[in-house]
Amino acid sequence: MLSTVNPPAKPQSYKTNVEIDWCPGCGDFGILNALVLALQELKIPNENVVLTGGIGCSSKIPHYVNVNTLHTLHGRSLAQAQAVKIANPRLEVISASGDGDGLGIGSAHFVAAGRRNVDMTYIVFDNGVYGLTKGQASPTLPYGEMPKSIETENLKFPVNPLFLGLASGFTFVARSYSYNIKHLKETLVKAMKHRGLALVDVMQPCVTYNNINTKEFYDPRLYDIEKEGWNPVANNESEYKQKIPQAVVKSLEWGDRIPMGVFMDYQTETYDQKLQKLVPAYGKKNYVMEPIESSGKPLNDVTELMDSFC
Amino acid sequence: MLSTVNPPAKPQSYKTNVEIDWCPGCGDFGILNALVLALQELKIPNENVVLTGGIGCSSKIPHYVNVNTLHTLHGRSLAQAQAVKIANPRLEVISASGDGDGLGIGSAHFVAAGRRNVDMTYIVFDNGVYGLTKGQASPTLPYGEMPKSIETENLKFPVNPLFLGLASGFTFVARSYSYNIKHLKETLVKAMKHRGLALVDVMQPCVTYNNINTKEFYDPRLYDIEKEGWNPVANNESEYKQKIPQAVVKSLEWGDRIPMGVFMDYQTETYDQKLQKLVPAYGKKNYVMEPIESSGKPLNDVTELMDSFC
Amino acid sequence: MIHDLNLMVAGPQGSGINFTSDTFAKVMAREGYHVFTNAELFSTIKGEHSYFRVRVCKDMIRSYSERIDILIPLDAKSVMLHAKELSKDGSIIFEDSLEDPRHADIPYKEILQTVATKFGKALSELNVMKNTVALAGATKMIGLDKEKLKKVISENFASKPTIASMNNAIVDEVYSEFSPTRTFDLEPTTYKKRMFINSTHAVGMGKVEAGMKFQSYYPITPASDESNYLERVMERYDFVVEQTEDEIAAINMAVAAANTGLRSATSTSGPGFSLMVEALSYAGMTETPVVIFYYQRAGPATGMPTRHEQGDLKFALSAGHGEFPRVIIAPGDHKEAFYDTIEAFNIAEEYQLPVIVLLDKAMAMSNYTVDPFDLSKIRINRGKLVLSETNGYLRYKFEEDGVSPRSVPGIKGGLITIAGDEHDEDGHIFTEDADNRVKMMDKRMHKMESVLKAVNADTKVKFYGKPTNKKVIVSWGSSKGPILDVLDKLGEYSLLQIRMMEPFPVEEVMKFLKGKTIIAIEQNYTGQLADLLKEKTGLEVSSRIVKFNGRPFAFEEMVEVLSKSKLEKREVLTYA
Amino acid sequence: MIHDLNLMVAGPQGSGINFTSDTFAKVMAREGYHVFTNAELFSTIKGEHSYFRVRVCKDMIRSYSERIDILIPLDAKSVMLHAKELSKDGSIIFEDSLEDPRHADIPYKEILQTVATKFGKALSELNVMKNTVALAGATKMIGLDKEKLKKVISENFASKPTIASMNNAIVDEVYSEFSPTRTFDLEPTTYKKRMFINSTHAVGMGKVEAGMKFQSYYPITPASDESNYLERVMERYDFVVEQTEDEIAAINMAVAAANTGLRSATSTSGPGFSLMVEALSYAGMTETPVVIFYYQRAGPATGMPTRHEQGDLKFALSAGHGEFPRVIIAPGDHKEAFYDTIEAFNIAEEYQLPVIVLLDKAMAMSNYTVDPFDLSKIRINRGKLVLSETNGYLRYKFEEDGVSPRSVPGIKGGLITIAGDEHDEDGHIFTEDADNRVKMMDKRMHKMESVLKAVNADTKVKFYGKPTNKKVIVSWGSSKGPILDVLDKLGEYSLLQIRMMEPFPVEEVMKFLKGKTIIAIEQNYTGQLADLLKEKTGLEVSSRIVKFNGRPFAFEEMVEVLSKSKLEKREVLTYA
Ligand SMILES: Cc1ncc(C[n+]2csc(CCOP(=O)(O)OP(=O)(O)O)c2C)c(N)n1
Ligand SMILES: Cc1ncc(C[n+]2csc(CCOP(=O)(O)OP(=O)(O)O)c2C)c(N)n1
Ligand code: SF4
Ligand code: SF4
Ligand SMILES: [Mg+2]
Ligand SMILES: [Mg+2]
Repeated sequence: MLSTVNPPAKPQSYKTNVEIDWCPGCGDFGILNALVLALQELKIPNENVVLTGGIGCSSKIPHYVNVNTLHTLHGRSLAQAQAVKIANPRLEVISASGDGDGLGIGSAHFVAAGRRNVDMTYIVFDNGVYGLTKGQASPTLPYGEMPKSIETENLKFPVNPLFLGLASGFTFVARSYSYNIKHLKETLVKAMKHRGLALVDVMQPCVTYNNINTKEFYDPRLYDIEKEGWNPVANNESEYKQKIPQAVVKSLEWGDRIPMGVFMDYQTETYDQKLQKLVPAYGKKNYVMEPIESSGKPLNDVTELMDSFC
Repeated sequence: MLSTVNPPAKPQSYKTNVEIDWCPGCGDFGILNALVLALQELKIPNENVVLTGGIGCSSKIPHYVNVNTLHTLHGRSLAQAQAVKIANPRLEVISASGDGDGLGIGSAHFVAAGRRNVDMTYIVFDNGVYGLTKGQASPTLPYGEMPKSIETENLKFPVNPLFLGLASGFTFVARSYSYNIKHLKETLVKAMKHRGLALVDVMQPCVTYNNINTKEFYDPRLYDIEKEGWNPVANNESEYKQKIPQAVVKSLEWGDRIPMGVFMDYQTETYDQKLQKLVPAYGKKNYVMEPIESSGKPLNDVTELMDSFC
Repeated sequence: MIHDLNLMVAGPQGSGINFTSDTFAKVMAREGYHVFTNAELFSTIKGEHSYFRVRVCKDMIRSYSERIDILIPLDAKSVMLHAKELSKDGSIIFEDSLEDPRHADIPYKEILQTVATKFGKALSELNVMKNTVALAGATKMIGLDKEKLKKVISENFASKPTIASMNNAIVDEVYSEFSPTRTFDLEPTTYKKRMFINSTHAVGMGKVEAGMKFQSYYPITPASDESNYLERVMERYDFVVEQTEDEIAAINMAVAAANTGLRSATSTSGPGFSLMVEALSYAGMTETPVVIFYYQRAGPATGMPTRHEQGDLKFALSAGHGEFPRVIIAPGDHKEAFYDTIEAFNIAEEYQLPVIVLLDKAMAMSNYTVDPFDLSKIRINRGKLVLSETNGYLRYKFEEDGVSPRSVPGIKGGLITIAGDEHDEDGHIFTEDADNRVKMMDKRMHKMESVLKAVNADTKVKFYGKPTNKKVIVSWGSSKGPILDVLDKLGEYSLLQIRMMEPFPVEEVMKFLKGKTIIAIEQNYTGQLADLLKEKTGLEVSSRIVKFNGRPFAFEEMVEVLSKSKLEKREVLTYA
Repeated sequence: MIHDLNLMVAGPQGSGINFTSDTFAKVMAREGYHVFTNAELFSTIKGEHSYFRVRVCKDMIRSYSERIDILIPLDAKSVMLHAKELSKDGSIIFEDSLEDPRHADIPYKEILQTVATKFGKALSELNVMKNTVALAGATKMIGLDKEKLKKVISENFASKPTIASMNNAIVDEVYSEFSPTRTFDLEPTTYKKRMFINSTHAVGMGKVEAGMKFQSYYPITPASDESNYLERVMERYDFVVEQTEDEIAAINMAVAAANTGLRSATSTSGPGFSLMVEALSYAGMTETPVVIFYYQRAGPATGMPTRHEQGDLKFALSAGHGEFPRVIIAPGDHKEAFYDTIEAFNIAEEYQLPVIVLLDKAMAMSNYTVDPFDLSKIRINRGKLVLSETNGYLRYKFEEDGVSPRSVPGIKGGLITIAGDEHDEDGHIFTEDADNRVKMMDKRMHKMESVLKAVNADTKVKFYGKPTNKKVIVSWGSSKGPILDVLDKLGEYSLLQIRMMEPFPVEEVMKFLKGKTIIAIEQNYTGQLADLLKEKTGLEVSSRIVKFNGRPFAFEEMVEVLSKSKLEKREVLTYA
């Protein structure tokens, strides 16, 4: 999260006036509302927030939030978001993806993101289908299921976003639910406050295509692991290594009881801190505002470099 | 693995006469030798074996093994290998990748492969560097290290291939070592015998660029988990779920002691079995040998389909 | 008596526009009419305003008309947006009363109440059946026997007999309660069996007929309709359709399945094709017979995913790094799409190279009537495929005609080595020898000449209209339909449809275009075919008529522009 | 007295060929000579046969020569392969005795033994220093002051003083023990300070000078040398070089960093560029100023990764689905590569579009001497960048010149909405309105005309030779060097170097080519520039001289072909 906002500015509303074109009742609305509430709570000036999306129903969310937004390509939300944060570590960066966007076509970036630990938040809208292309199976659809939009039963085993997030090195891993706005908002606030790469996997019913993973399915099943005594915080590397398998155990639960909450919260070196090892001025100077020319003349001078080749 | 070879044919040698262009002492030689020994032990006729590679030093191995080979594109070894097996489930399919090839650019296929569980073996040549492009950091290079070929220290946390393999759903997960040909050969034999998707992560010193993860580094550290009592076999789903976190614990070990051996061996439905649910004749007919025409005339007749639109 | 009838169904997406227009179209097709439809929808799932047009005529029609005779708006917004487009003798069918004198006053509520009561349902449960009221109103105005409508409805709801009965009861009620003040007296026709399909069906059937055994795809509009159709029939015809993790996997899997010996394909649209070009180059290098079905849509980037464009011709022509042979065929209608699909697999296997079949959204999402395909003349040619024991085998053996025998895994003595690096005859990559390089480049590139020689003239170009006409239009793909519709009206123009884009049929093209005044008509910004024509033949077009607002050509705008006494160098059409 | 001297070092990869030839080149450059090198290596790490050529002359040279004066083979295989190429007055420096009368008999073993003893080492420890024996042998034959060689050696081993001393002791020994029977009396020159660099250094320095702050890359030959060079200097000049997981991430990151307000770039070669084209289309749609450095190598697919080709021109021209503006600049030498790099960032930011700088392997891996760049005339233009508080901001506002003010995240009142779907002025995507589409397409495409108008003539084309010459060669990229070398010899030809490929400078090209006999010279199979020329201008070349065996043009083959009395329509050059 953004370390300090100085002077604290009063944010404008975090909602745009753009007409929302999700299906009535779609779980995406809950995520939008929770995100807006989370931003309101954190009071980060709108111009310092960047929200990226890939392509999909979910990935349209940037248009509805009154911050800087990048509506990118299918699968590339996370890749672009990390670059935004690297380019300007003063920004609060949030990336949104559908489960197809983030865990299918974008999963190479998912795995690689864990290696960097850029300080940002990644929200996966987990609905089991490819909503925008009319409901094909997404990577999280359980094996053997056949929502009404699909021609044939799903032959693939599902990706478990939490397990994969832990394996990839996300330092904050959580699950929440789009119809539990309070829990979701709180989870998003925690994710944004976390220093490092945070994953929030949100159970998000697609009311149009997925008639299996519905509100009726989730409501009786979801329970809060933190309320049942799980403490996700790892204070150092050895606690982290010790907690990972326990978090994995929890992430594997699925059936009559589905856990939600924060599974892992570990603070270690973030990418901006790491970059300072190579480029000492990184993060101290604001590269975006730093002039590169003066009356059109370059401020850099490569004479030294040229001499090194003579 | 190939269910039955009938009649069992006597294979020709599994080595080609092609001159090998790896650097002298490279760990890749051990993997080549172990693979040839494993094929010899299993006696699968050469023409029924397919070996794919991506791009990299390691990915040149197809040229040295006397079977059908596909030398594909960077990162696509696993994607193509799965298609070969789907197209002809009678073949024994093995895929080779470098750590960059398989866990960097190819990691979206890695994650997706776990969802299918195609019956094949995937060998990752794990040397911590991009050998063929002169030694840049690969996804498995430990954090903070700086092998001699690299300009700056490695700022990324490493991918753990075993942990990621478990999280992605590989049903057989193992680690071996290129200088322990006996263990490696046995591991490859087990992987090929396993029905389902098998991952073999091979510690493979790159003698030219990686002066950290060397033979001297590995020799005193590697120990066999199976010799220390680990039983990787999961006989059913509940055993599998129960063993996964334990396997994760083992996969996290790194330091003075580095575990090798089979971490997980779980048999569940393979992709060919699953495909039969949708296409009953799949796997019963040999699509490759099945004629599609007779004297040039198509054997399929779409009249029924045309009628459905009238 | 009217020659053609145009019906529009408009409303929020997900409100049943599709069902209504399709049912109407199907009923009219069953009558023996030619039916042409056009769908304009938003790239969203529900709620956004969309509209479908259905045009019906006893003669063949290949474009939509701006004229609307019957408008079925499903919400008030649609009344507002489209009533102005309704012809003055037209009729609006809408549930609420309207000031408009063209309003066909059907007693929606009473009809639905009657049926609800009859079936013991609440009125609200019949809300979803309002479209049937409108549908029956329309067929009644046309004077159609109600039983014909009821038959199609019964088929639509074959698995839900009660729903079928309720809808059919509605039809009965409308026919008895509604006496239209306006009627539409369509020129009669005689019955002929025709399919009502779009190109995704035509391609799908072509693939089945061609013996395709493996299709990989990643969902994308409008290409995935084809794969989803194939999924519905794969059980019956024994093949595999694999939904992959992304388009890179899709094409790599298709390539590998092809090299394993199956006829293989993948289908995609612009963004997906962009991700496939590395492997396209690989297919060229490895001489892999793979077929790529490329459904163009409005770009660049995500563009307008559900809108039409022919903007990717040049991209398809040179996609992929390095130089390698490829064949590009662009069918102009559903019928061609079927036959070209089969031809594409034949060419791919005979010459061992990637073939791209270039389609577009207008073809993918425009259903119209097509005569059943003639299956008797179809031939399958698998080229030099080796499926039995062999020896001394070399995958890339130099042969007179540049095409090496092709073995696959599983063939005794026929081990293959496929390599994307430059290789020798055996597929090994360690030569980097300069002479071998030259020979291998020649081997591969030479195939373009062979294809050009072997392919029959009709697959390359088609000429329509009087050969003596001074003015010849050149065009391609789905633009052909609207142009042909206009040619029938304006005799002074001929049309040369270019069907094979690569290798470019210079000879055939010159034959028809030399000495003519050439007009290019395309649905893109720059006039890509005109550029290609100039590059390949030096011929310069006198005018580029282009459209790039995401909508296909309308009949009227085409008439209008071609009736101009002088065409500008660039004419931009903008009907929407 | 000889005009130019050609030295070749040949041997297994990893045996120090690089070190030997580079040291020699550097010493000669320090003398004030022009030095040109060419590296032919295998796509492997160690062991495969490779060779480097060094050509030295008091006049400027831009191509390698087939003639070899001094051959330094590092193994017996190299003797076998290359001795036949050695000129009859040449000299071979080899450790073992040879039958060849041209063998320069240097007492390797004795020299090494003396030095070993002196430093208290085993003889075997000095094995790696055999190359220094050869090197000193060569400089002695040229009559070079040994201190000059020793100085460069000392610099090379600055961090290992003992190694430096041992090598220098070897130099002393060679100079005292070896009395060459053949010597090479090179025309003298006067000292001038010059850099000895390749294009990856030139581009790297250009990026630093241009104020680039973010470069993302994925390793690939030969592009990654540039990124690795930048990694070496990023600490000093404050910017970020990010090695990504693949090329898709590389370009997406560069695009995002550009939209965050930094000058951003990525560098790659064919396979990587293929993976970037979806995001290239996105950059066009979103009006993102991103610069892509595209180092061509021999394709298709993995091709011959360490070999040269100019095979990707057409691909770069139309890569990416849909139509969008892009600028493509192709520098022809290292000097142009430096200035063009800066120009590319300026154009990208002024017009808010992707710019491709098209380079090739010959430029990336051929080191030669270049005058220091003149930094005084360099200008930076960031276009309409908004970095202070604003209001009523619209990212895609329609403006007279088609270029909207560009805000970035962090600017009060300047919130941006970037979208790859078609969008309105505010970047929102829900319009899909037909008129908005037309306006937005016009807005974006119009930039091509603006660029064409604004860019100065020298960036578009350069003309060399007598304007009155009837025969004009058209060429591009690194082919320029060998052609210029020959122009100096054959006065009847001029050269038009085309530098801006897109938008194509029709006017400037016509000015120089109209009415001329045009010969295209390119390093690809089909003659891609010739095609482009025809498409854009209608001009037909009379001959296409092409080479596609992976090796750059040799001076002699260029002289040979251009001296022909009649050129065929297609001439294939094959020197290796
Ligand atoms: C490269 C590419 N391939 C395919 C598509 C088509 N496409 C658009 S959205 C989408 C999937 C969306 O699914 P998901 O990410 O789960 O988001 P949801 O719509 O379910 O929120 C696909 C495949 C595309 N836009 N780009
Ligand atoms: C699309 C693409 N990008 C980059 C490359 C260049 N490249 C060749 S091999 C390689 C990395 C090899 O590393 P790894 O997979 O670890 O194999 P190793 O050489 O270490 O065995 C790269 C990046 C390529 N061939 N294709
Ligand atoms: S299709 Fe599903 S995910 Fe998309 S907007 Fe509708 S309900 Fe939401
Ligand atoms: S560079 Fe490394 S991985 Fe490649 S062949 Fe040499 S030792 Fe092996
Ligand atoms: Mg989804
Ligand atoms: Mg590696």
